[in-house]
Formats: sequence, structure tokens, C-alpha cells
Amino acid sequence: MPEYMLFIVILLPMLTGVVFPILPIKKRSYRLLFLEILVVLNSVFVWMLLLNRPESGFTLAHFTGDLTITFKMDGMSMVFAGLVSALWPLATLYSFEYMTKEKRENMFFMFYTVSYGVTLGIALAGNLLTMYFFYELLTLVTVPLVMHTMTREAILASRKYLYYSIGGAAFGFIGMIFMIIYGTTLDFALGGVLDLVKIGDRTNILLLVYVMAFLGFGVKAAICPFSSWLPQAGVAPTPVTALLHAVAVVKAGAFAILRLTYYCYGTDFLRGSWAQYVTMAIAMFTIVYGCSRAVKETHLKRRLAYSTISNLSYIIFGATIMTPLGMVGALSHMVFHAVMKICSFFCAGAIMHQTEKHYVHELDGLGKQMPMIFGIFTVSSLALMGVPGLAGFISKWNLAYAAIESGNPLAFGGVGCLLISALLTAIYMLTIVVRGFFVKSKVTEANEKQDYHDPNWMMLLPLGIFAAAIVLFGLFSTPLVNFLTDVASGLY
Amino acid sequence: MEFVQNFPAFSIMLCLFAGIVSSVLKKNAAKWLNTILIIVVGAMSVAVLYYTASMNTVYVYQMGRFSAPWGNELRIGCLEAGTALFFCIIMLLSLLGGRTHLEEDVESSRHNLYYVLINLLLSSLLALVYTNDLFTAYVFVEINTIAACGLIMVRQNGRTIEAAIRYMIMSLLGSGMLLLGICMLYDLTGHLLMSNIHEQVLSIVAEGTYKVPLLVAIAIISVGLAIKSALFPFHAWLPDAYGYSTVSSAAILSSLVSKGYIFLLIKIIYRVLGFEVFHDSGIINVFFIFGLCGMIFGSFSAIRENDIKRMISFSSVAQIGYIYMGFGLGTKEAMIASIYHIFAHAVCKSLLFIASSGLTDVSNRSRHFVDLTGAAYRNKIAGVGFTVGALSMVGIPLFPGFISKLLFAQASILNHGKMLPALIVLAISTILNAIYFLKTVIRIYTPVENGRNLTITFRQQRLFGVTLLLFIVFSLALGSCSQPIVDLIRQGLESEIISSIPNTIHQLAQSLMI
Amino acid sequence: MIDYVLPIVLPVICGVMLLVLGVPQKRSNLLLLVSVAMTAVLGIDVLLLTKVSGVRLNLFELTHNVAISFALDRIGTIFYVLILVVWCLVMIFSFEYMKHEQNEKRYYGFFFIVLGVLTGLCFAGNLITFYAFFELLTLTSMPLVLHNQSHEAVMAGLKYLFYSFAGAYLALLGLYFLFQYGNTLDFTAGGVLNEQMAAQHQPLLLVLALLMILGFGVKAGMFPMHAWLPTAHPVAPAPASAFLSAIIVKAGVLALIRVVYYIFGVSFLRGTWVQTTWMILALLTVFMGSMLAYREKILKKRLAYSTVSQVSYILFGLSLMEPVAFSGAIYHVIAHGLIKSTLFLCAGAIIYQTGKIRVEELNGIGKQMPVTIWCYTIASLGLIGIPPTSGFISKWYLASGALNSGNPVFAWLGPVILLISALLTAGYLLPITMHGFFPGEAFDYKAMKKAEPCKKMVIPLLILTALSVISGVFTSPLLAQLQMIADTIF
Amino acid sequence: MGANLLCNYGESVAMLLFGIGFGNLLLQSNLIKKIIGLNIMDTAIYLFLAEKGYISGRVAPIITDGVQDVNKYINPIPSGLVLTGIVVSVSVTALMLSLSIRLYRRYHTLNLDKVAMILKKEDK
Amino acid sequence: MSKLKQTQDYEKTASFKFFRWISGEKDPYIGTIEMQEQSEHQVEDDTITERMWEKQMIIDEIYDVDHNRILTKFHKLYKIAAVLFCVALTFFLLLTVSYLPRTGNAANPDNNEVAQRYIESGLQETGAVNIVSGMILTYRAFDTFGETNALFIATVCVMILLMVDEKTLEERSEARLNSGRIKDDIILQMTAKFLVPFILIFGIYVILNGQNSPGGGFSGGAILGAGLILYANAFGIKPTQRFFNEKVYRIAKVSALCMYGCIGLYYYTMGANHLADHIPNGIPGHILSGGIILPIDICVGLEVACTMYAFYALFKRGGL
Repeated sequence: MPEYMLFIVILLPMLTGVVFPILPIKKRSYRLLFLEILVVLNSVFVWMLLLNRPESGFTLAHFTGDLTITFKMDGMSMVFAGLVSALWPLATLYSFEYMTKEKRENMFFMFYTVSYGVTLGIALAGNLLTMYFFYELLTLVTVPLVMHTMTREAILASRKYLYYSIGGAAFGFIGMIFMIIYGTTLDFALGGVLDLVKIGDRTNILLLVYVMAFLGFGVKAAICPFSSWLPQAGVAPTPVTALLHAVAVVKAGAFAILRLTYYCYGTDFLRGSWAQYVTMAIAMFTIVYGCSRAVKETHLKRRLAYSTISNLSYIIFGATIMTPLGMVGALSHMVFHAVMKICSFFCAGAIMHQTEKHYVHELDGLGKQMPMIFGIFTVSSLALMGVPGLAGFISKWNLAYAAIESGNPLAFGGVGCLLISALLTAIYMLTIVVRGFFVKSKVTEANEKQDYHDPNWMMLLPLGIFAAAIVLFGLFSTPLVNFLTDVASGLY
Repeated sequence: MEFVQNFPAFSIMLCLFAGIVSSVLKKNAAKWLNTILIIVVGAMSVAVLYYTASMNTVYVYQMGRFSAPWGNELRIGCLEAGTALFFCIIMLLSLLGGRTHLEEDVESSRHNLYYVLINLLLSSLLALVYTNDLFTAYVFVEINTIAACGLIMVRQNGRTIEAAIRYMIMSLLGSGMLLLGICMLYDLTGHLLMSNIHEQVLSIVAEGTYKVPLLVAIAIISVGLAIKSALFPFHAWLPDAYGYSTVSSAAILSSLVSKGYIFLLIKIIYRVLGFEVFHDSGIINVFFIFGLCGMIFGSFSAIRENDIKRMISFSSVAQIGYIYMGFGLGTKEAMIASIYHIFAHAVCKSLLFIASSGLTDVSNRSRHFVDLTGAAYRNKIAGVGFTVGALSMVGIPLFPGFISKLLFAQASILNHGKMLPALIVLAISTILNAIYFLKTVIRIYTPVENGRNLTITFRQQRLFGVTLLLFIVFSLALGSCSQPIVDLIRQGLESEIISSIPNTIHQLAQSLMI
Repeated sequence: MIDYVLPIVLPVICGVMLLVLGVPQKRSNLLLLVSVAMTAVLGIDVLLLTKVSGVRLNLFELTHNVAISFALDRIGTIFYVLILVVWCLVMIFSFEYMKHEQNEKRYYGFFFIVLGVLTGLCFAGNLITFYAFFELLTLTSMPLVLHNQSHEAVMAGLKYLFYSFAGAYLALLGLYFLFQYGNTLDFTAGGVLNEQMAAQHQPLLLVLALLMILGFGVKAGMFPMHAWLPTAHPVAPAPASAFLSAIIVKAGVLALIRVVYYIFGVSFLRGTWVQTTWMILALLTVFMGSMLAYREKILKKRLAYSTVSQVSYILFGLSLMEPVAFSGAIYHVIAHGLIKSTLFLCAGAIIYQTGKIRVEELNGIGKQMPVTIWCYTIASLGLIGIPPTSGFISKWYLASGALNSGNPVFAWLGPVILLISALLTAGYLLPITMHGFFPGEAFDYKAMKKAEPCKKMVIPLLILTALSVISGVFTSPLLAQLQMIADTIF
Repeated sequence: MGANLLCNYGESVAMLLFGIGFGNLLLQSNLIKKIIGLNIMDTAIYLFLAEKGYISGRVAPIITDGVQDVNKYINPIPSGLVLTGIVVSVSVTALMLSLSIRLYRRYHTLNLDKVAMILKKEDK
Repeated sequence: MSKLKQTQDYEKTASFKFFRWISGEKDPYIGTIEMQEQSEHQVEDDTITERMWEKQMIIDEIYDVDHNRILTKFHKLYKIAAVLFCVALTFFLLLTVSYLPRTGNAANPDNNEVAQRYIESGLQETGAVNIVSGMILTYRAFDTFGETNALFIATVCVMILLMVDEKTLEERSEARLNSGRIKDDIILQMTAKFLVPFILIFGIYVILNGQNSPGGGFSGGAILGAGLILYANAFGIKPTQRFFNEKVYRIAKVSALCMYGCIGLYYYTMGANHLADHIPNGIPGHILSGGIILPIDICVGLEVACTMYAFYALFKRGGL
């Protein structure tokens, strides 16, 4: 494929989104059809790019100095871009049905599609500046989605989201600046681009800056001190919460941290330094923190959001192991958690969409009435717990394997954290399942029995596909893991 | 000597003429005269810019028959020409954008006087940019001050009068110190022309005599100009002055007037004292600290503000803090960053002022956030403009604010001692900017039920809309293709640093004597 | 392939069918269907069991070197046979019993699935497969616990779930590390540890061993995390609780056998502080369980406590790491499996017929349902360890094993505690018999009426009782088998 | 302290005056007094300049009977500067005075603190 | 021990809890997660009210001017800081002075080639006997033009501030006449009648002799202005307006400035481009000498005179 396609796939969704509100088509279904077709088309392009990828990068523009906007497709780009482009069409399909009960859907779909392009931009960024650029842009295009309902809560949440992300980016910015000065180049290269001669005796400063940048990008990845925006952002419509705050945005944060660690600073420089211990400790703490908050939380989506917080820190924990295996673990959990969490979020969304129930204690006995949804939810929650044979087990396995293989005592503790959080995951997920299937509903006994039922195919199809994917990945993950291993060992 | 080289002098004189003539003109005539004047001056500056940039020269233009050190001089390089052009553009746009409000705020019998002020202001700015003579600089600083005061109080309610008085008092303190400093410098060096003073200063420093007086002179001049350009501790006059004057005045004041003083300060630093001398004096540390404090403090008071215009004014305090922090870093890169930030901030701040005026129009003239809710839907173009300005202030890529942030950060890393404070304060102030600007953006994009407020479409305000569009395009251009501008600035500074003007002047002088 | 996979998959399929399909509403048809499925499953299992060969089958890889593999060895076979026997008898019993419970379909469905999972547990050829089925076992047996969806049932179910998962994850921690420090994870007699790795990381590995023992011990109701058992077993329907404490608890035992004897290896653990700790815990549990049972008033709960103590007999035997004690332990697995299911089924029968659950209500019960109480009495004698029941044999072997294990303390402490606990067992089991048959003068015989349960319930009881006696009488073949196993692993 | 403090008594006085004027400008709350302070400040600077221009034993730079010798006349430049300065200060003073007239008409006080309070009240 | 204690406080004891746990009756789960229904998520509203309240508090604190402790404290602080600043400034300035070159010393750096050239060849180059006015009007003509403009812009500002339109102007003058505050002061009028011509003539003389003697445009203009002011004071505005009304004022001012500008522009460009300007220097000492000095002086004189009078008139009655 020619290089410029790298830019086309980013531009196409943006244009689509911008055009969508002023589309001359009146009939809703046609508009949506148009949108879906374009999104699918874009995903097809992305996959074509993945299958025969351009070796060289595509430089779009020059900023001051030698800073350029460059797109390149290396291993990590392939992983993230493939993931995003696989999930987006399904999510769009889902949101068609979901948005029937929301207002101002034109704006929604506009920003929704634009953020597709922006996320691809993050994935395909060839150097730190480009990634930073799209990173900021992602914040901006997702804020309208968060405040879509325009309730006061939504506005407060979006404000918080905005402040946190911008502030985080500001600190990530410092890291970028240091790469400009102390790196041989800004382009990503596995193993880091630091210029050790320039550094001289300023290693500690550089490590400090690494930690700052880690925290900065970690804001989007919801590491512990800065994670409170994520549950609040759950006021957004579910497709947003599912796709952006379980996949695109937060994964972008994790992605950025991976880039920073493996492709800019380089693991050789960081491994064994105090920076590694600090970051790893933060990740470990967040893993446990998120789970325990999720156990306490009773709002369904917020509980899932907390679980997202802890699962993201799995990825970051993998990143902070700072070995190729750790990267494999991180990447695999990135992929698998994306599928699992979007699946569970969509289930939650379907429940809310069908029954207007938001709290866990309202779900008693719904499993009888919407068995499909709850069945799929069960699958995803088992996967999140890491039951063998489902996707979650594989990624946890890789993470733990990497942690133990690295021989880092703190990483051993990290394995413990993984297991604690697995137990807590069991508690907060299975409680929902048990309530759905085994608890007799008080409400339905009390007043007349409303009959809820499974949603229509537009919602069920994506869910089914996700569930199948979870099982499939869980059983036959070897090819994927091989690919990730190649990525981590720099074959791409 | 090409004819082009006369243009700077012509432009200054033209502005003065136009000012004089407009005092007897009718309102519209004065308006058109002013517009044409600004355009012509801009065209001249373009020519000069092209000339200097293409020849990569810095030339000296003697005002009169007598060359330096006996007569006045102008000194024109690509940086000066570029700045002049920039000032023209901003001034034109600000005037166009604020015209409707001008009609309401200023009673019609005084419009021509308003344009007199504007013209003289422009002339003084050009003079400040071009002149090579400290005392001329002082005279035009005074003109600048008076004109600015006039711009503030031309909209005559108690607020503006009070603000004007505060402004006058502070800036008179400043100019008094400036004058005293100039006198001392004259006493030490016996010259009033910058280049000669530079020579003398170098020799003084070499000999080591007059250390204390030189230091104090530098200090007094710097503090005077800092007061006039509202550096952090001396910013008390700023919010009222900007917040309550009419829109175009506010835009011009915030984006041009203070910048003129800062530009003069840069000239003094580079051409009067010499960068090394300035760097060795402890002043830069003071600048650094005050700059940082300004960045933080300005943002904080902006957060506490719930009046949009005052908020924007306070953010000016913060931005000026950036600029002085750049001085304080004391590297050439930092200086480039500061100059770039002068441009960036000028564009964005005037954009913000004008857009906010558009927003207040549709919120029945209330400037409180509560009433601004949803204003962006009632006046779309203004909302977009405000958003662009805000994003640039926060430092989102593609916007000028990002580039200056980038330059600042890069420069600060080269200065090992001040790196960490600078970087951390940069980050924090980014967050603070985000807090108050984006809060406002969200506020104006929050739909409100009761449609009691009127809605203004693009057609009802063509001029305003077009101006805002131009502003947006301009700022985007500044942000996205910043490389040439940075090159220009660097070229200008380089030529200033290494240019050996005195010899050439002496040759000129010799050639004249004979 | 087929002979490993089919026994696992078939019951699961049956169960899922039962759960999903809209099978007949009429109860008789349901029972018909279930019985047909049951016979089919059993037939096929037995058929395949005869021709199963010890070869290892690697099904597929979850990820690198993480294979799902099956291999059936002797110990697995023993457990498998026990499971099949108890399972089918309990099924037959529950045909009648489940009349007065709703939601039978779900009950039967999960019963089938649990069978499949247990089969997988016995067939598992490496630790990962074993772990996978272990978790599945927890998940699939939970519905049995909270079958009647009362609040405390749900509570108990969740408690069961989380205790088991906590244990499972403790084990998983060890699993992660073993994957690193072991040559392989396939079960091989004598352990799979990599020598120099083991030498390097011995302290770490010991800690891990303890953790895994604790973790799997949860299922076996070992002391620190036994609390789920007395909560979960009583609330389940009687046949379910019979199955739970007879079989599913044994899954923990199997797990411990696998870990200790087939992964770490006796040579690595013997004489270490881990072994000591384990012994202490086991004995503690034995004593504590019987004490609790002694002061318990509700019958089923009392039986559950006794399960706690009895299973710890087995654990104690295992923890001695000594051939005789080992065979004693395995023997006690069988014995306790048969006896405890008998007892629970009796309790179920009593509840089903009279609805009485507390011990002091059971005056004269023996007059009402003599057969049941006779079975109960015989089974209790077995549990106490009176010859000629199987309990006697197992305890004998356990005690002798303890005595000729060279251990200075436990060589005598173990038998003493076993003895005390046996006395306590007598103390908490026999009173029912006594008051049942000799209610005393206060009891009025006129109000009393015959309440013997029907055939469907009595026959399983009789079979089970008979089996427990028989296994106590004809011991040699089984002991020979156990001897062989012991030879391989020691 | 350097040696020349007492020889430059003129400058010293000028500086003292400058300080006084500065202080007035800062501290006086009455507007008129502020303006007076401003004038004092300017005057101080003129004094300073005049002192700087003076050379002992020479006459004002107006060429009398055609003698154009450097050693006869004092330095003309400071005088010129003073001239310019005076004009500027005149204009500034006029502006300030008119401003204070307007302020007085509006608020009937010349005390800036009072004015500020009145403004805050208006806001409230 | 449970015999001794009441059951409920026995249930509080650790031993009881431990025993419950041992016997598996303690459920870690009941009531700890969400088995009992929990209230809705309310934190947002709380924070909102909190914030609103705080904002109100802040506003009150700021705007409570009457008894605002912080404000007064700030004032005190400000005063102290200002005093300190002034003292420090003065001290440093004195320090500087003590290091400055001695007064009246011919060897000071400021008596350098510049002054030398002004003195030695000023006469030839400018044709001005008065070196100072020669310097400010030829060597440094640009500054002077600038300061003239400063004067101009000051008048503009004053006009913006104080100018009132014709109608109110009339009313005011009427009112003033009727109030009779201005009565015809005979002494004043006589002296004025006697003095004003001399003053005007003297002013014109000073202006015209700017290049030959002390004085020049500024001083002469000031004298002229003083004469006008005296006249207006003596005879009131009306008679003055007969010969000096707004029209005249505008014309004079603008023409003067424009002429000055033109001369300046011509002069600058010619000089800058090294072209010979055709302005004869004349014979030093004569009236018509000094090249551009004389016309510039005249312009400046007009300008200054107008400004002076304008200030007076505007301050007095807000109009010419």
C-alpha cells in the first residue's frame, strides 16, 4: 500500500464526521447506513494496510525545527490500529440502536466518527510530536461526547475530564521536550532513542522527567491519583463510555506510556532504576484500588469504569516490567481487555437501554427476561476474572509470566496484586450475574410484572461477536501471541 | 540607497500627519483615513520586510542631515519590519472587529478624536520599533502612554476614568524611572544613540568603572518598562483598564501597547546594553521569578474572576509572565520564544477580546458567566472565535500558543539551573489556563432553555464575522507554519547581536563630514 | 482423543441442553429424559473407562507451552469411579426428593455439568488443565448451593464462590511461579521441579507450596478458610449437599495430592516447615471440626462440620508424606465419600418426610423411619471407625502411618487427636440413633405414624450403606492398587 | 558609598526629590497630591540633567562674539533634553488634571480609595 | 464467660467474633457490598453546593468594603511596602549618585565629541547662534517633532474629556453671565488693555529670535498663550472669540503642525538620501537665518500658544 493511505485512513473518518450533520439526506436509516458504510470502508482500508504495510513513513507537515507530523506503521501501530478499526464499526452499529433514546444524535455521530480518525492518528503516529498532537485532539473531540446529555452532572464530568486530560498532557509535554533535546530523534524506535552522550550525568533529572511524563500520560490511563475522572465520565452515552473510556481514550493513555517507555526512553535506560520501581508501584496500587472501589460502587456503569481503572493498570504494570515479555503481556491485555470491557459495557448499555435500570440492586432476576444479554455479560465477566479458556486468562498469564521471568521482586508483588484484583473482580462481576440469574426480583413481585426482553439485532450482533471473540481468543490465542512477541522483539 | 529604505520614516510621519489631520475631519472620513493609513503602512512594512529579509541586511536611516552620534536615527532590520507589519495587521483587525461597539461606546462627536489617538498610537509603536535613539524612544513612550490612556477613557463612564487614572499613575511611575535611567546612561556614556551607548557600555564594563551606576541604570530602566508592561507585581491597573474600555481599545491595549514596551525592552537589552551585560546583571533572575509568579498568580485570579473580560485581562498578566520568564531564562532561544510569544499572544488575546464582546452582545450585555450560558449558540462565529483563542491559550497543537510553549520549554531545558521550575510552572499554568478558559468554553456551549436572549446570525454582523474569520485564519497560520517566523526572529536577533553598526556609522559620518 | 473428551463433553452437553431447551413441563417426562441421559452418560463413561489407556493427550495450546492435556492414571481412576457411583445414586435419590423444590430443570442441568467438570478434573494431565476444571467446578457447583433462591442460600452460594476463588487464586500464584521454575507442568510422580532452580529459590518455592496447599485446601475445608463449608452445605438441597460434601470437597483433596505428590514431589517437601505447618493445620481442623459438630444443633450443619473434620483426616494423612498414611488417606477418601453421602441422604429423607431439621426434634424418629435410621446408624459407626466398616480400615492405616513416620511429635500427637476426634464423632452422631430408637417415656406412641420414604429414596441409601460396609470388608484389591500408587510416588 | 556623594550634592538633592515625588505618587490617596508628586519627580529629573550638563566656569551655549571653543560653553545636550522633558510633563500634567476633573464630577471625591469602594459597591 | 456478660455486649467481644468466624457463621459478605440497597450517587450535588457557597463567600469577602479586614490589611501592607520601596529606591539612587562622575568636571564622559561638534561646528551647520535650539531643531529634530505631537495628543485627550457640545456650552456661559460672578473688573481690564499687546509682541519676538537668543518656539508660544489667557480673563470669552474661536484654533493648530511635519519630512528625506536641501542657512545672527529653525519655531510657537489657550478654555468652560 502507498504511504499516503496512512493519512487517508485518518482523514476519512474526520471528514465523514464533519460532513455528517450537514448531510442532505433526510431519512435517518439512510444517514446511518451512509455512516456505517464509510466506517466499515475505513476499517477495511486499515486492515489492508495491516496486511501489506508500507515500510516507510509518511510525513505530512513540518513544525518548527525538525519537528514533523509523521505517520508510520510499526508493530504497536498495527496492534492498536487493528484493534480500534475492528471495534469501531461494531460499536457504531450498536450506537445506532442505542441513540434512538438520546437527543442530538447528529452531533453525537459527528464527534464519534471524528474520534475514530483521531484514535487512528494516535495509533499510526510516527513520532512523539504527532502522537502528542492527536492525543490532545482526542481530548477535545471526546469532551462533547461526554457532555452530550448536557445535564449538569455531565457538564461537571466533562469539565473534570478536560482538566485532567489537559493537565496530564501538559506533563507529558515535558517528557516530549526532553526527548527533543536529549534524544537523537523524535521518531519511535524500539529500545529508545536517548542520546547517552548528551545526558552525561543528568540521569536522575531524566528519570524524574520520565516519571512526570508517565504520570501525565497516565492521567488518560487513569492511574491512581488521577483516575477519578473516569467513573464520572460514565454519564456519557454508553457507546462513548464503552468505546472511548474503555478502549480508545484510556488505551491511548496506556499506548502513550508504552511508546514512551519502550520506544523513546528505552528499557535499557530505565530498567532497574528508581523510576521503574516508582511507576510499577503506582500501577500495582492502582490495580488494587480500582477493584476495591468497584466492589463498593453500586452504579453499574461506574462499577465497570472502576474495573477499567484497575485493568488499565494491568497494562501499565506490564509496561513497567520493561522486558519484551512485559510488552507482550501489556499488548495482549490491551487487546483482550478492550474486547472484554467493551462487551460488558455494551451489555450494561443494553440493560439500561431496555429497562432504564442503572443500579446493581435493580437487576434482580433480569437474567430470566433477557437471557442473551446476561449470558454474554456472564462470559465477559468470567473473562475479566481470568477463568481459563477465556481471553482474560491468557493476558494475565502473559503478564504474570513476564513479571516472574523478569526476576524483579517488586514484580512478584505485582503478580500478587493481579490475583487480589482477580478475586475482587470475581466479587463485583459475579454479584451482578448472580443477581441477574438467581435472585428473585422484589420489584416484579411487588407491583405488576414488566416484561423486558433482549434488544434487537443491532445490539445483539456486536455483543455476540465480542463474546465469540472472547472465547476464541481464550482458546486459540497462540497466533496472536506469536504476533505480539514478534512486535515486542522488534520484527515489525 | 533604495527608495524602499525611506518607508519606515515615511510610515511614522504618515501616521503623525494622519493623526493631525483627523483632528479636524468628520467621523467617517477619519475612519476611512485611518483604515487606509493602516493598510498603506502595512504595505510599506511588507516592502521593507521583503527588502531586509531578502538582502538579509540591517540598515540605518538617519533622520536629517546629521548621522549618528549627532542626529536621530532609525535602524531597520527584518525583525523590526516584521513586527511593524504584525502590529498593523492586529490593529486593523481589532478596529474592524470593535467597530460596532465603538459606535455605541463613544459619542459621535469624539470619533475623529478616537482615530487621532489610534493614529498617533500606531506612529508611536512604529517609532518604538524602529528608533535607534533612546531619547526618541522615551518621547514616543510618552505619546504611547497618553494615547493608551485616551483609548481607555474614551468610553466615558466612571469605571474607565478610574481605570485610566490608575493606568496613568502606574505608567508615569514607569516612565519617570525610564527617563531617569536614560539620563544616567547618558551621563555614563555621553550618548543617546543606542549603538554608541552600546560601544561605551562595553568599554565601561571592560574597564570596570561605574559598575554600580550602570547596574542601577539597567535596573531602573527594566523596572520602568516592566511597570509599563504590567509585569506581575505591577499589574494592578491592568484588569480594569482592559476590562472596561471599549472592545477595540482593549484588544489594542492588550495586544499592542504593552508589547511595544516589551519590544523596546528587548531592543535595550540587545542593542544598548548588549546581551552579555544584561545577562551578567542579576536582573534576569528578578525577571524570571516575577515572570513565574505572574504566570501562576494571573491564572489564579483569572480563575476566581466571574466576569469574562476581566478574566481575559488577568490571563494577559499570566501571558506577560511567560514573556518575562523567557527573558529571565537568559538564552537566545528563550528570547526567540518570548518574541514569538509576543506575536502569538497578541493575536489570540485580541481575538479573545473581540469574540467575547460578540458573546456579551447576545447575553444582553451582561459579562457574567451565568448569563453567558449558551451564548455560543446564539452567536456562532463568536463562539468559534472564542474557542480558537482559548485553545491557543491552553496550548493545543496547531495553535500559536502551542508553538510558543514548545519554544519556551526547549529553551528552558538548555538552562540547567532554571529548567525544572520553568518546566513545572509551564505545566501548572497550562492546567490553570485549561481550567478557566475551557470552563468558559464549556459554559458558552451549554444550551440554555429560555430563549429570552436575542440571536445574532452571521448576516447581521458581516464585518464582525469576517474579522473573526480573519483572526482565526491568522492565528492558525501563525500556529501551523511557524517555522519562517521563528527563522525571521532568529535572523533579526542574530543580525542585531553580531552587527557591527558603529563602524558603518562612522564611515557614514566621515563621508558626510567631507 | 474420543475416550478422553467424550466423557467430559457429553454430560456438559446434556446439562446445557437441559438448561437451554424448553424441555417438557410435565415432571414425569423430565425425569424420563434425565434418566435416559443419565444412563447414556454412565454407559458411555463405563464403556470408555474400561478401554482407557494411560497415554497422555495434548488437546491444544491456550498459549505458549500452556497446553490442555489429559492423562488418566490410577489415582484419577479411583476418584473417577467413586464420583460416578455417588453421582448416580444421588441422582436417583433426588428424583424423589426434588419434588418439593422448584426449578428442577436447572438442578439436573447443573448436576450433569458438574459431573462433566469432575470428570475433567480426574482426567486432567497437567496442572493448568486441572486448574481450569477446578475453577469451572466452583462456578458450576455454585447453582447447586443456592438452588432454593432464599436470601441466605444466595449468600451462602456467594460465600462459597469467593472462598473457593480466593483459594484458586492462591493456587494460581503458585502455578505462575511453577511454570517458571518447573521443567513441565505435567503431572509426573515425584515432582517436576527443576533441580538447580529449586536449589536457588528454595525459600520462595516453599512459601509457594504452602500457599498452594492453603489455596486448594479451601475446597477441602482446611482450617484457615473452612468457614464456607458449614454455611454452604446445609442450605443446599439434601442430595446436592450430599454430593458436595462427599465429592466436591474431595476435589480439593485430589488437588492437594496432585500438587504435593505430582508437582512438588515428596522429596522436596518432606521434613520442611511447610509439612509441619500443614500437619498442624490438618490436626487443628480435625479437632475443631468435631468440636463444632458436637455443639451444633441443626442436623445438616452438624454433618457439615463433621465433613470439615473428616476431610482433614485425609489431609493429615497426606501431610505425613508416608506410604501407609497415604494409602490410608485415599482409603478414607472413599470411605468418607460413601458414608457422608449416606448420612446427608438420610438427613434429606428425614427432612423430606417429617420436615424436622433440629436434632432435638428427632425423638423417636427411628420408630417412624427405621430403615433410614438403620442406614444412618451403620454409616455413623463407619464414620466413627468401628470395624468392620471402611472407616476403621482407613483410620487404622492413618494412625499406623503416623506412628511409623519418623516425626518425633506428630508420630504420637496425630493418633491421639484422631482418637479424641473419633470419640467426639461418636458423641455427635450416635445420640440421634439413641433418641431415635429409644425416645423414652415422654414420647407418645399414638401420635407417631410410619413415615418410611419411598423406594426411590431408600434404595440409594441401602446401596450406599452396603458399599461402605463392603469396602470395609473386602479391602485387599483396593489396598493393592493404593500400594502401587504409593510405590510410584515415593 | 562612593566618593562623589557630596561633590554631586546637586544630584543628591535631585535624587531625594525624585524619591519624594515617587513616594507621593505611590502613597497619596488624593489625586491632586499625586499629580504634585508627579511634577516633583519630573522636576527632580530636570535638576539632575541640569547638574549633569553644567561644567564649572563655562557659560550657556549661546555663541557670543563668534567664539566657538569647546572650553567656553557648557554641554548643550542636557539643556535640550530638559526642554523636551518639560513639554512632555506639561502635557501629561494637563491630562491628569482633566482626568481628575472628570473623576470629581462623577464621584464628588478625589480620594482614590473612596472611589474604589464606591465602584465595588456599584458592582455589588 | 458468656454467663457473666449480657449477650449483646458479649456479641461485641472479639472472642465471639472469632468464634463465629471459626464456626463459619460469620459472613464477610452480607451488608458489605450492595445486598442492601444503597442511596443514589449524590456527590455531584454536594460538591456543587459546596462550590457555590465558597464562591459566594469569596464574593462577599471581596465586596464587603465597609468592614473588610483583608482589604484594610492589604492597604496597610501596601503602604508599608510602598514606603520601603521608595526608601530603598532613594537609597540606591543616592548610592548611584555617589558613584557618578563629579559634577562640573570637563572630563566627564558626557562632554564628548558630540557636544564638541555641536559647539564647534553648530553655527556653520545650522546657522543658529543659540546652540541649544539649533540642536533640538536640526540635529535632533525628530525628538522635537515627537514632543510637539505629545503636546497635541494631550490636547486631544483633554478635549475628549472636557469638551462639551455647543448647546450646553451656551447655557453655561449664559448661566455664568447671569450669575454675575464675572463682573467687569476695571483694573484688570485696563492693565490687560495695556499689557496684552506688549506681551504678544514680546512673544512674537521670542519666537522669531529663537535661533539667535535664548527662547524659541516653546517659550515664545507659552508667552503668546499667556497673553491670550490674560485677555480672555479680563474681557471674558465672547470678545476673545471674535478673533480666536474654535475655527481659528483648528486652522492654526493643524496648519502649524502640518507645516512642521512637511518641513520635517522634507528635511529628513533629503538628509537621509544625502541630497542637498535648498534651505539657506543665512547669515548667523540675522532674523532670517538658521535654515529650517525659523519656520519650525513659528509653527511650534503657534502650536504651543494654541495648546496653552486650549487648556485654559477647556478647563474653564469646556469649550473654546
